[in-house]
Amino acid sequence: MLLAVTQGLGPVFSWFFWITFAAGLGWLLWMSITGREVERRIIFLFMGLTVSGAVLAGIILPVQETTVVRNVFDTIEGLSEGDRVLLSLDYDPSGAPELEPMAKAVSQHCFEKKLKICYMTLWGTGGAMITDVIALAKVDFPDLVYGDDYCNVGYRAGNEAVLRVIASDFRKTFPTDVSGTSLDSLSVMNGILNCADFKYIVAIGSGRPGIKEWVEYVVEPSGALMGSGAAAVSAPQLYPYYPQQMNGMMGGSKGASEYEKMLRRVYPKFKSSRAQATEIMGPQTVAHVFLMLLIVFANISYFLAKKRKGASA
Amino acid sequence: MKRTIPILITFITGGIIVLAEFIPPWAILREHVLIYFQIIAVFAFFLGGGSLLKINCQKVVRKREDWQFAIVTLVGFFIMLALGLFKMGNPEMVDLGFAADLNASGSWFKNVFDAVKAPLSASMYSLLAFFIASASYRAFRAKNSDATVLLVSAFIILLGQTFVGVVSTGWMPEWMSFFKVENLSLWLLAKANLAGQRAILIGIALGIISMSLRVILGIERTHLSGGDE
Amino acid sequence: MNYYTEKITRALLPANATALLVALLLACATLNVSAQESVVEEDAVGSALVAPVGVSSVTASDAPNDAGRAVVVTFVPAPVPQSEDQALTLSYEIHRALSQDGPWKKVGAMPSDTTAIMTFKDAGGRDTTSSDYFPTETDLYYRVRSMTVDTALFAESEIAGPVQGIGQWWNSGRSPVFWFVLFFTILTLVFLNVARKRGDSLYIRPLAGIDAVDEAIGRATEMGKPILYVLGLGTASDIATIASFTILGRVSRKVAEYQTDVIVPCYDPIVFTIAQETVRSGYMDAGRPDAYRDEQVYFVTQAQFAYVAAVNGTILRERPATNIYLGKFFAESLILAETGAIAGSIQIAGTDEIAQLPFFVVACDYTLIGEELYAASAYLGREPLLLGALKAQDYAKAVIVVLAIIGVIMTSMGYEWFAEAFKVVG
Amino acid sequence: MNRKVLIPIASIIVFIGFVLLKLDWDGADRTHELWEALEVTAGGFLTLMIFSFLYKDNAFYKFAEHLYVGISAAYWMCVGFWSNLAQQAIPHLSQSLSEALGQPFLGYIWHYWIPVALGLILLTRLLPESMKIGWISKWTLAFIVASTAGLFITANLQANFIAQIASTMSLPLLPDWTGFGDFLSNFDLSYEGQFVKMFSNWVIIIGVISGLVYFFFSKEHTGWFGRVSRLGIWVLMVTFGAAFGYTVMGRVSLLVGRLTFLFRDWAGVIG
Repeated sequence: MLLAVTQGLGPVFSWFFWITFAAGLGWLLWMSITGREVERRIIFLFMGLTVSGAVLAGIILPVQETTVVRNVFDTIEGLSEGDRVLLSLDYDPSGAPELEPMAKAVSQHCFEKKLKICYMTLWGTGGAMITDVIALAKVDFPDLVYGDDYCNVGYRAGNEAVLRVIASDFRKTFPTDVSGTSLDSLSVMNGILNCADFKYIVAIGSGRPGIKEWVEYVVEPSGALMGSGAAAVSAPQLYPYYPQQMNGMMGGSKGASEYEKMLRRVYPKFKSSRAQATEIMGPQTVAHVFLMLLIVFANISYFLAKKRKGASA
Repeated sequence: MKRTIPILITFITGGIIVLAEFIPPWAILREHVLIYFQIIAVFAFFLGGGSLLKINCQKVVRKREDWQFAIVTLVGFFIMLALGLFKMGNPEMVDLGFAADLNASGSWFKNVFDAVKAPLSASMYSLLAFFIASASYRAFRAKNSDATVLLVSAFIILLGQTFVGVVSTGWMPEWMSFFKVENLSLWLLAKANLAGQRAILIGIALGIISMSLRVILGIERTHLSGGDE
Repeated sequence: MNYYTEKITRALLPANATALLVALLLACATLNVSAQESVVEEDAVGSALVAPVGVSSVTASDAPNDAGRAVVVTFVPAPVPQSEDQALTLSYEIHRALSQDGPWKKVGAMPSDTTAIMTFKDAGGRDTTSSDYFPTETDLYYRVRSMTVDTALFAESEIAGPVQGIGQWWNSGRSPVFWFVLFFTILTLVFLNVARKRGDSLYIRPLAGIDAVDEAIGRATEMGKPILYVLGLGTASDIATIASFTILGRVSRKVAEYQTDVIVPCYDPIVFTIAQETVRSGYMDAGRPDAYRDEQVYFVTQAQFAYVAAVNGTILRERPATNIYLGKFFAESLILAETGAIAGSIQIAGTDEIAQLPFFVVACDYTLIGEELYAASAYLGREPLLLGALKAQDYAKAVIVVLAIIGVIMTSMGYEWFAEAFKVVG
Repeated sequence: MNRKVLIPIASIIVFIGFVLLKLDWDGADRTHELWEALEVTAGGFLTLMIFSFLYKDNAFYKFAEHLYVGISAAYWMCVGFWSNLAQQAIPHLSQSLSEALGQPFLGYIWHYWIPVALGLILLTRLLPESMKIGWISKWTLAFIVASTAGLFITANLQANFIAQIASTMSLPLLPDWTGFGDFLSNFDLSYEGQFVKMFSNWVIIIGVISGLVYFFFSKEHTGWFGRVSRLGIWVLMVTFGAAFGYTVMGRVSLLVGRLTFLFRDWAGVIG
């Protein structure tokens, strides 16, 4: 595994890096055992070095597929040509490393299946994210036609209020698309009166308003079918809604990398496309190992201190 | 009058929205109210921008601490406002005029967003990774039974995401695959976590319903206090 | 097609083209499309296929629980053609008319499927000028056309109707929600009355975090250091913030009694004015309005991380004896709690943002979990109003615990209708 | 010259230097290339400025943060103006204005003046407090609070209360039960096995109930009630542990994303 770091920086440097790093860890362990305080900036430095080292090494690890992600994939796989899908990108640049790969993979999948996508967002910053995702999807599908293959209705302020209105009347909130074209003249939106008219809704979001609000204000009142892509922070609290209120969920970069894997398994043509989430998983694993070490060290230190206290008392 | 009108507004608006859920012909009323809400939401942004302007101008004029940085804020604010309101450098302007997509790729508004706002907000959030490391080292200790349960559960989830965990329990035969770390962590998330989340969710939902009910009935008026009365 | 025509139109016209001209050109574009279709029709004349068998048992009925702008059409698809010269049905078009003789208007299409009874919901809006206008309380007739590859070759079904889209005054699918709203409202009102009569004698279990508040104020007095109260990032309409105001009022009264300081940095301008008023009246209630200074409650900024940096600065400079974080918190929760721990303050936190609770639990001394935050305001204030509401919440919880147990047993015994009764439709 | 002047000037020079390094005039579209170089360089610089906060609060961090605050506020105002005012309100209020903004006129609706009026009322908060008209903004506040409260009631009741009980109820205590003998002979601990399925359902049902018992406020937590509530706390702690572990993943992803940007796009160390 460590040898993988030879890529990019040269073997001498990487060996030097990892040996120094291991020595540092040893020092940290010693500090913990002897019960001395470690300043938090040193911990920060360790964290930075760990992740930097792993990023530079470009470690790629296999991911395991799970049912909760596969449900989203299978639903899209089961739709037929021309079906309409609503893709809501409710995040900002800070959530993009986790969520953009999902949005990209779902878009690629839909366009490959010749489904029509309507993009929208509940976040002011989402407009820029939509532009980015469409640009990414167009790399593989340069012939997409605006209005026939996809459309972008953009952003509306109002959080829950937006959702509650589009659940019963889409055009009331979005009479036109992002550049003032009436939805009646876009074939993507033909016959779409409310959210339930979309065959599938995929909400990709990192906070509030996000997936929870989609369930509360769209799925419940309109009975629409929804899947989601959640930032890792909010994924655990969405489990009560699965599978009754949303039929699948991609959680964090792990979920995104699973989706990327499924997409490449079924459609090998995407193997050449960059799998952004899978790239994240390697360094992430290394960081997890480091954090587990920290927790172990901290508890060793805690128990030794308790023992010493017990002995002196 | 200063007190009754807000309470009347609260009662009527809230009443319409709740009852419209059960009376289909009222749905149109609810939709209008919610569209109003959406339009007012924008004025809240203006209020935010206006407050920022006011405070920073005061800071500069009175030469308070860090007033130089207030100038940075003001310059950033006005540049972005000009780029956005006039859709400067927007390539779609040629075809569509002011109807062009504000975030069209290549527009200056989007470019500044990509160059300044995007890296700043992404970097700020990634600072949290460092703080998580420090919290794990400093606070994550098995002080009592509750803390121990929390610690073990977090540890299994972390372990389940790594090759270390997968390798260490890879030897287990199929009949006890429940104890494989990756399955265990999945189970913790999808079952045990679900139970706790659902309990919290139901509790919070009840609290919110109760408070909202009191707000609409005019029993709870905290939000209407403050300012000059 | 339409899009391109439109693009050209917009390029040709000055930037702010009038809507009328766009509409005109769109109409031309539509004509263009139909012209192309007719070409296909001519091509197909020579084919030897026969029309397929039409669908049968077409019914049309008013859609339930709506405002009368929808009709549900069902039909049984024809079996797969037996002879080779019969054309294959590819899709069904649903047509609607105001009389049996037409004119017919296409209102939708469905891909062919021979397996089941097919259902189509014809719904529309109330806007008479819109293309999806749906006339309510008017006789409507429906028919289904089975379409083949060849647009000229199709089969009509019999006509169903007349049917009217009628608005219902009650959404029966939502009845469970209504009964719960009613039940809960009555419960709340009843317990408000009980609480008013019995005063503050209603029992509320102690909340460790809130008991610690009084202790913390005492400690701050001894140390001669202030108390930091953070209301979080919520707006004035967030329930957690509203609950936090009540607690802030109580804390500031206590603080004024003990003659220490409370610092309240605010994130939202509206929350800021309310907080100011709350603290001021807290000092007033304690009989020390003179001790209140405007600098105690201040507006920082409405940017998450700038706000955190400022509060962090305050924590490290002032080293408050106690930090109280109650309200809505997001990603900043961890940074605040970490910094406070380093400054050696006692920390009491509470939020209903579930994702942030783990950080508070790990890094703070006391944490109010979700609903406990709302309960805390009742526990502290001991106002009959809040106590009554809390009691009502408890009863609602008791009811669902009992219902859940009954439901689980019923499901296990195979009576799934019980759990089904709680499903809300539409 | 003192440090206050020297450092900003030096920083600007270094910044321009980096932009020039990144710049590569080979295509025809020079504006685009300039923007690209600026974007990557500014992104790298600002990221490092923010990271400097980890060492301590400093002038670079403050610069980045203040810039962020200004840009953000203006960003929201522009986005809000073009999306909700220009596309939603104005097309129902004024034909000439909506045409000037490039939006189709959608028909005059008089009562759309109500939200505009309420919005303007909200802005009176910007006026100095001495003018004593802040009270009028409470009308708007009342409207906002009431509409969210109204939405909260039914949405929470339906999605987070009734639906949650219904989901819990639909879990059978004995899934795929075919008899005690079958259960014993097929007994194993595999992840897909019957026992684990049954165990999971029990955990969820007992977990939800005991968690709810913990949230009972008007009964003393002693005796059996106390023991159930104790179990409830443990369930909550498992939940928090899981959430903590998952959040770590999320935060690290963001850091990886940022570092990938620094190494790949900015420094060009990796391909």
